[in-house]
Amino acid sequence: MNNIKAKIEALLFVAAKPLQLKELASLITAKNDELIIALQELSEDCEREKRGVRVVKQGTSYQLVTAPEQAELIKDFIKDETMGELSKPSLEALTIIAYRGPISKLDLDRIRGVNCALILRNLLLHGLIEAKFDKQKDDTYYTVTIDFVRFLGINDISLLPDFEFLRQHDSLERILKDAA
Amino acid sequence: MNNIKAKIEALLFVAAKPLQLKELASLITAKNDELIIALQELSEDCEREKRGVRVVKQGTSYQLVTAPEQAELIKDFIKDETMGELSKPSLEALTIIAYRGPISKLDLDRIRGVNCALILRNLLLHGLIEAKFDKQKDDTYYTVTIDFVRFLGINDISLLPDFEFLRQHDSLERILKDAA
Amino acid sequence: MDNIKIEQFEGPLALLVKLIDKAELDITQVSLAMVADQYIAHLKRLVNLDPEEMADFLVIASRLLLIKSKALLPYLLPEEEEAIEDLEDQLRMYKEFLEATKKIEALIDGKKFMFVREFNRKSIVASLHLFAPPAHLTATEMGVIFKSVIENIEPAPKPLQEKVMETAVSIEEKIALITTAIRNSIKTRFSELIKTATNKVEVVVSFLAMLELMKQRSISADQADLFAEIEIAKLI
Repeated sequence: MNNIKAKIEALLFVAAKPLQLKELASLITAKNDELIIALQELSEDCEREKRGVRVVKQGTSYQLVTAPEQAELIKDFIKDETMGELSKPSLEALTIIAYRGPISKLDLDRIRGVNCALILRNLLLHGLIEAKFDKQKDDTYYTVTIDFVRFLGINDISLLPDFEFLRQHDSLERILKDAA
Repeated sequence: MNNIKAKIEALLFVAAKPLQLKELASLITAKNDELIIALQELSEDCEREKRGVRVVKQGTSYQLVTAPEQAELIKDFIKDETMGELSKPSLEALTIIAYRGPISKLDLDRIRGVNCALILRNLLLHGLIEAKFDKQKDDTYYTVTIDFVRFLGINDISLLPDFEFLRQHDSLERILKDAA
Repeated sequence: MDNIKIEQFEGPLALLVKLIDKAELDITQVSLAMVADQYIAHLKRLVNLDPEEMADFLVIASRLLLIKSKALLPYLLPEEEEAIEDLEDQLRMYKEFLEATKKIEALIDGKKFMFVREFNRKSIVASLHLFAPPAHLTATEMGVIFKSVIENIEPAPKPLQEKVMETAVSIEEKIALITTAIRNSIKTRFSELIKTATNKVEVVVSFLAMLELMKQRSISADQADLFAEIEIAKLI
């Protein structure tokens, strides 16, 4: 394992929480693109060698987690807050945020054709989405959290089925534009 | 990595504390000597590949720790994590725990309207709060530490301004009741 | 058609997709026109919805009615083509997200959760006694912070359908109103019917009621020009 990869592994291990790319960069004193390559390699090493741990990525944050194939084993051992039951509309909103995030409440409402205030509140409380205020656009944008990604057992939301297609959907662009 | 090694790695990773050989054996359902060989191999893999983590053995218990050559890096990380001012959300959470403690994570989440997992972790790391598992209620409860009470220059947490009044405030009771 | 249940908070598009799926149709103008009546029939049973949520359903209802009238009288509304295509597109896309939701649900049900490391302070700081209080925090300031936390607590938005709104209006009520109005005077005007309306929803519901009575052939309605007064007369 090269030096940067070992450093990343040590930091992600000890942090026990998601770390931002920029935190890693300042601690390791490496360039962002070097780090991104090393993170990608570390992630691929874990997959290829079928290790007990994996690297999950969401946006620019990274976390070390247990491998999805060990879910049964770990569940027996740990008392982790698992996902809990979500209503169908909540899952629907969560799906749209996963594929289209960062997305504003207004756009989410437009896609679902209904006001989603209560659902957003609930998803925030469960830690499945997070809100960020965009000063330039003067609006709050929602994305799914790394917690949501690790509940799916995938490394990155871009691995979701039809990710590119649903993300770039033409008619969506038009509907959101028309409505604006 | 063979299956037993991956299982050991996953368990040692999540545990964040030493695990006894017999605990591992009962979770993985493998024989002791199989396990000992796999643990030995895992340990050698980490050394040989110069990974960021190592397996430490102490008697019959095993723990995953960061590699000794990363000690400086880890120290920098902890310094980064604990230096500088607490964020506003962290201060709010700390205050809520001071007034309402012992309080569960769920109630704290409800009062703040967002998931507070990372904030709790941060406050724990700073030595400002501590967690106790309540067996009867089957949940973890948080209180501020004695160190923190002393730091405030008061003898007891109940000497915070308007403690009794604010602690039982109607809108707190209401939001906790509504959410339940 | 009565066995399609509207789940809590499920929106108008979900209802529309269900109606079209149930009829085993594709999403087209023709199928939208076909299910328009069923959609409106469902609306009537949503009388205790919050006006705001009702409005979400009515927006779609008005677009369906547009499609239906266009299907019946194509030469009347040549310029509305785009609005109609929009609903088709929106619904198709919504359906794609519904499909994606099923896949995500399957991933979650697969329970391949990836677990995080338990936070153990000792595993990080080992034996060193780390206490890092916020530099300038005082007991007084904590009082101020806690008060602001209490003030900032937002009451949870009530689940919408639990509210019983005084102003909630049903199509049935409006139909009764129109029937009474024309029984008394044989003729009336749409502007008369909405004179006492307190919000937009009530106007839209009145309009839907009028359309319903036209469909039942209880009344006729005439409008000389676009946006002109609508004259309503009793049919015998």
